[in-house]
Amino acid sequence: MSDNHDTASMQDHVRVYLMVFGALGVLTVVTVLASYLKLSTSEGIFLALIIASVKASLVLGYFMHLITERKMIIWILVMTVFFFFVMIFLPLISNIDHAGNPTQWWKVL
Amino acid sequence: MLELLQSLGLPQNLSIQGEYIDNANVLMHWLMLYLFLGWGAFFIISLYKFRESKNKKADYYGVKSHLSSVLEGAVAIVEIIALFGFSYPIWAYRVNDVPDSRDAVNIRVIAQQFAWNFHYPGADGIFGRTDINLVDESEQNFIGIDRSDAFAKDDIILQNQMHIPVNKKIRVDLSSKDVIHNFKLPELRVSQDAIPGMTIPVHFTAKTTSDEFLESVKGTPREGKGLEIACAQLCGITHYRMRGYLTVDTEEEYNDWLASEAEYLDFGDEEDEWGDDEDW
Amino acid sequence: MNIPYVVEEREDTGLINSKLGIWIFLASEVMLFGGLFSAYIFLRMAALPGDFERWASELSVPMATVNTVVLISSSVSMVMAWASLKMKDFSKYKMYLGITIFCSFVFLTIKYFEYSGKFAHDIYPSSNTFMAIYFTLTGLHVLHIIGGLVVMLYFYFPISHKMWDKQPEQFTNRIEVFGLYWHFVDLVWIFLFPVLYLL
Amino acid sequence: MYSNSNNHDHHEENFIQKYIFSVDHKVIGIQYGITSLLFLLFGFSLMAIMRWQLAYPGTEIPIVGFIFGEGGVLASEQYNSLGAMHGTIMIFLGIVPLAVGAFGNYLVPLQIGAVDMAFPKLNAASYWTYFVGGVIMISSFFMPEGAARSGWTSYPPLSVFENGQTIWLISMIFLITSSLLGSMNIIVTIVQLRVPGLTWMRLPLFTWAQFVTSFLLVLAFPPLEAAAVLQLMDRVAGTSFFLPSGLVMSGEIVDIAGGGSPLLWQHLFWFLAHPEVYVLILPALGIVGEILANNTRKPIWGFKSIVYSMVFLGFCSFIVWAHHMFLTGMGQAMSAFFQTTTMIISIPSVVILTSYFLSLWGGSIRFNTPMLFALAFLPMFGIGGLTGLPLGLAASDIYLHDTYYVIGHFHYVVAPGTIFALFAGIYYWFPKITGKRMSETLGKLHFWPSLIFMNGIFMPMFIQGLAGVSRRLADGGVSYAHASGVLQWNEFMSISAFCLGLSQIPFIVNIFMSLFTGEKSDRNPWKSTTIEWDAPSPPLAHVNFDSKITVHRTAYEYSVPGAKEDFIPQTES
Ligand code: HEA
Ligand code: HEA
Ligand code: CUA
Ligand SMILES: [Cu+2]
Repeated sequence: MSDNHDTASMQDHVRVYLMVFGALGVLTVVTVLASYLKLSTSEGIFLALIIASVKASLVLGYFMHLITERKMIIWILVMTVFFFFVMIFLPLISNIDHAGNPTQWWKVL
Repeated sequence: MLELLQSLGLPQNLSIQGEYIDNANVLMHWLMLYLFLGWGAFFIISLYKFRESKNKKADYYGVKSHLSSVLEGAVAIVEIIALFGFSYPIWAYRVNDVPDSRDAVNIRVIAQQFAWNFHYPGADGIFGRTDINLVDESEQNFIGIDRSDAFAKDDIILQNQMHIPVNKKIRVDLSSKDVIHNFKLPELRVSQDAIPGMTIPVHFTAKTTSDEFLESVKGTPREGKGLEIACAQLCGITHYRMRGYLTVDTEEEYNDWLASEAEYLDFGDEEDEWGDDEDW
Repeated sequence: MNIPYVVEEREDTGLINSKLGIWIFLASEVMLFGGLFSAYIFLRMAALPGDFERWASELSVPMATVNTVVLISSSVSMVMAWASLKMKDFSKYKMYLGITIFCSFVFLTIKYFEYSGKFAHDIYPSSNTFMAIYFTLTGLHVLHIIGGLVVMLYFYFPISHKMWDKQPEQFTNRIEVFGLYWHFVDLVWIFLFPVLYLL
Repeated sequence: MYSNSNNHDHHEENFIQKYIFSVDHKVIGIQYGITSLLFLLFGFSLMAIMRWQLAYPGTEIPIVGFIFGEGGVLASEQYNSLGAMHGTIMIFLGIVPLAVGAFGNYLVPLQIGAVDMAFPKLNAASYWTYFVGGVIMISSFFMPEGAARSGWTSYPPLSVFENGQTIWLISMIFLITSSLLGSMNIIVTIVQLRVPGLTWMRLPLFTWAQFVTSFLLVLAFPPLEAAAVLQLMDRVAGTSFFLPSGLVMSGEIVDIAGGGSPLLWQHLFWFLAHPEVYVLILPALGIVGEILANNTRKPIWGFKSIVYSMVFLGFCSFIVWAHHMFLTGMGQAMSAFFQTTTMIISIPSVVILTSYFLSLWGGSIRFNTPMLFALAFLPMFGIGGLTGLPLGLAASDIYLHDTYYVIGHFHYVVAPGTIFALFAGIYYWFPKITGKRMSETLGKLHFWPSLIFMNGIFMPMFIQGLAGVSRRLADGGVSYAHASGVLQWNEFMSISAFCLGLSQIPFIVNIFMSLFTGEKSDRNPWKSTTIEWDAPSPPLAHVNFDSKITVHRTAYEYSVPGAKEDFIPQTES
């Protein structure tokens, strides 16, 4: 990184890091608490993933400095995330959209 | 084109939907042939015309026309036709129009290393109970049929022998006991993976009997060799000779065959080979 | 030989080599864990309803919660270590790096108890698909922690400090790049925790 | 990771530092090259034994028969081993390391005017990881269980139960890691170390191809690594990721927890393996582009659309994978999706090939050995690519899936396709690498028989495939009635294969002879425009160039109207 970060601006950064730290701690507690709520499975999954994504964005954005990162890196990550979702969802969909039935061979349909 | 493909090795087609599959193949091979010949001619002419000894100085700009985009567009259009006109409908027919087991001759096929097991429901038209715990290879009970089950009494179970009637819808429910196999009837253009943990239906209608087929291959290297069920997925050591025999009968022959198999069953029942092993 | 853009940024891309390198590496890591997550979701959808939940309830949420906090703390101290170097404060750097190392030891210890607790109850990867994916995912994650730990120990002990004396900027860059890796490991855990323990 | 000490290149290096554990991209490139050519030869030998068996099933194998036990006859499990290992070795230990490891390593820094790769030590690590992976893979032949025998695709459940697979998986983990390290390095090098003036659209095609290829490797390989770990767990830890419940093997119920899915492996495997096939072809397309421009003495026609097509090809290659899985019971929507993407992806290939053909028009074509190989690549890849189309259509794939038609399809793209392009590259850059020229006579003696015999092997495969003959049959189809009409081709193909092997002798002789007695070459023997020809031949250790490089123009400025000579190097101001 370049030298234009002088000590003062670094201290600003540090303050942000500590705030993020606090937020992450709180969100962790929220995740655990949420899992005790009587939610249906899909709601539970949805909520947990939302919280996890928020936490992840905090880490990515602040600890990993992604919010001020160069375009090239952002593009690489966008592409990666796209393929990540392709890899997760296409197999799933193709498992649902399937001519066969997932049954054991000795079970007569 | 079909004749060309057949003269190259494509066996004659014996099933009704096989025609559609052949049509798709024919269309694609036309496309390939035109592209290949077109570009091939261009290629050879360019090489000849612009060889160094003839054309000392190259032309910086080269081709100026945009004919090539037209050609690329044409390829795209043929592909779209192939998709919408041929491939989607054929596939939809294949996976969505599976006949109900009452409208078709329903056969369960259970693959195993290295044999095909066929399970016919018998006269009652209902498959008897099978159970993994009853599998006993030494007793020849490969698919664990429970002969004490009322529906199982008349079930016909065979290994590597398959009979089907001509001109009737056949529905095969395909599964596997161990590894992935592929149920392939080359002449009927049928092929489907048999995957453990899954039962997959395949359906087809034969339009020629085995006898007619054998008649037509007289004088070719194929003479005297009937229809076979190949395994088209590597499944282990003797994958290469995992094969079953398929006979396409006329309706009458098929019923006779069913009856004779049923007779054999009665005999088996008296011997009481299966069925009483309730202590499992 | 002098490889350019090791310390100074390239003008048109605005990047140094190692920064770009680590991000590409992390992209590949996303796909690696993505493959495993894909397996998790795929198998979960195929499993009998309730099967995964039942087995997941065998896991210890308190231990994992503590571990989450521990890893997040280590992530903060990592970024603080780098910030200290930026502010040319080497002793603070050592302190923060020390904290990070300590945290990762704590994480591993807790993980050890988690694993051995499972084994004591005769729960192994072979017990069922949930446990299989649990052990594989967390195991791979633990391997990443151990790898990071090795690198951190190297940076903690004096052999690496020569570089700080000679090329402080490059040393700072290394810590930053390593930090990115470490945050990523934390990030993976942020997803592993709810996915395995809570859902 | 950094080599920043300025006095580095002054101190004397000993032999080991210079030639074995070197961090110089040129030495590593050559190491990759030699190793992968040896593996290629090894893969060929495995195939030669298989081809004997296919032509003369059940007869004694000449010369090497004694290895295979009593009678010297190949048992079917040995055939399966050879097949799986041939595929694996050719792809993962032969072509990819040659195309990316050797060519990429050696040429990318030179073509962008860099002193080395961005991370030289990582580069060395990549080679040595590959080397270890390769040794492990070969060692499996000597293990009590023998080599893997479930095909290079390693479909479970078979692969989980068959012998030899564990070593295969471990080796694959090494090879994947190696590729990851190497391709990260190439991306960073291309992005960061381009000399001033070398903008993206001025990059030569070869470098572009390497760039896209590296992204494919970085993003597609890790899922296979994950899958390999899962399969390894299935084998050694008794898990059942890929095993459903209720398996019965040889009459016994298999004692596992069950609940897994064999299709999961196929998805993860093909998620890698389809991009992988473009990894095999893109560098080849790049090499061919360079050589075509040089030997037609004119710019490549439609340079930009080629570049965009390559990028598009790379992108799309991630969303077509399930065209290998049509017959697993895919439903209507998914099969429609995957055949559509497959048809879409064929368009950029057509665009690239078309541009190459049109580039010939108006040229002043020289038929030297590199050019012959490059020219032969075009129709050969054309045949291979075109036969991909009926496979990509789910309807026609019902009949053609897993027949020799598929084998013919992909061998046309990789063998007379990629291998020819790589040969062309070797002939083309040999003077740069060694400072010696290769013999043209021997080169032509290599080219013509190779072309003829390649077609002799692979053309009949389409015939057998149309007849419905399955692949991976240890007896070549003798057991099956439907193969009886086309069996006679087996002998023809095998003899062609043996002759193909013999036709490589001029090549090997050529390499060694030229190395020792070849005519000295100057910097730019082909009068080429790209930057690597500005370096001395061979390029200087560690720094490559002896002058400062700046770039002023696009890559292929041949026969510029009004120019003195028929080429203007990129570096000329
Ligand atoms: C380098 C490797 C490579 C390349 C480039 C390709 C390219 C393509 N492949 Fe291939 N493929 C493989 C390697 C490759 N493949 C391998 C290894 C397998 C088997 C794996 C296994 O099962 O073991 C396979 C299998 C395979 C299948 C699965 C078959 C099956 O198992 O049933 C399919 C199906 O869609 C397919 C399709 C395609 C398509 C549509 C292309 C397209 O990208 C092709 C596009 C190209 C063109 C359309 C050519 C254009 C050219 C012209 C227009 C010019 C013609 C002019 C002259 C000839 C003069 N391939
Ligand atoms: C990149 C991939 C690649 C390459 C290049 C090749 C090259 C060849 N392959 Fe291979 N093959 C596969 C990948 C490849 N193959 C795969 C993936 C399979 C499927 C496996 C499976 O079913 O699982 C397969 C299967 C396969 C089969 C089918 C087996 C079966 O299904 O039962 C056959 C049969 O003929 C075959 C033949 C050949 C031949 C004749 C060549 C020839 O073209 C070989 C040409 C090579 C040479 C001529 C050697 C050149 C070497 C040198 C010149 C060295 C010089 C050395 C020095 C200077 C040191 N291959
Ligand atoms: Cu069963 Cu091959
Ligand atoms: Cu593919």
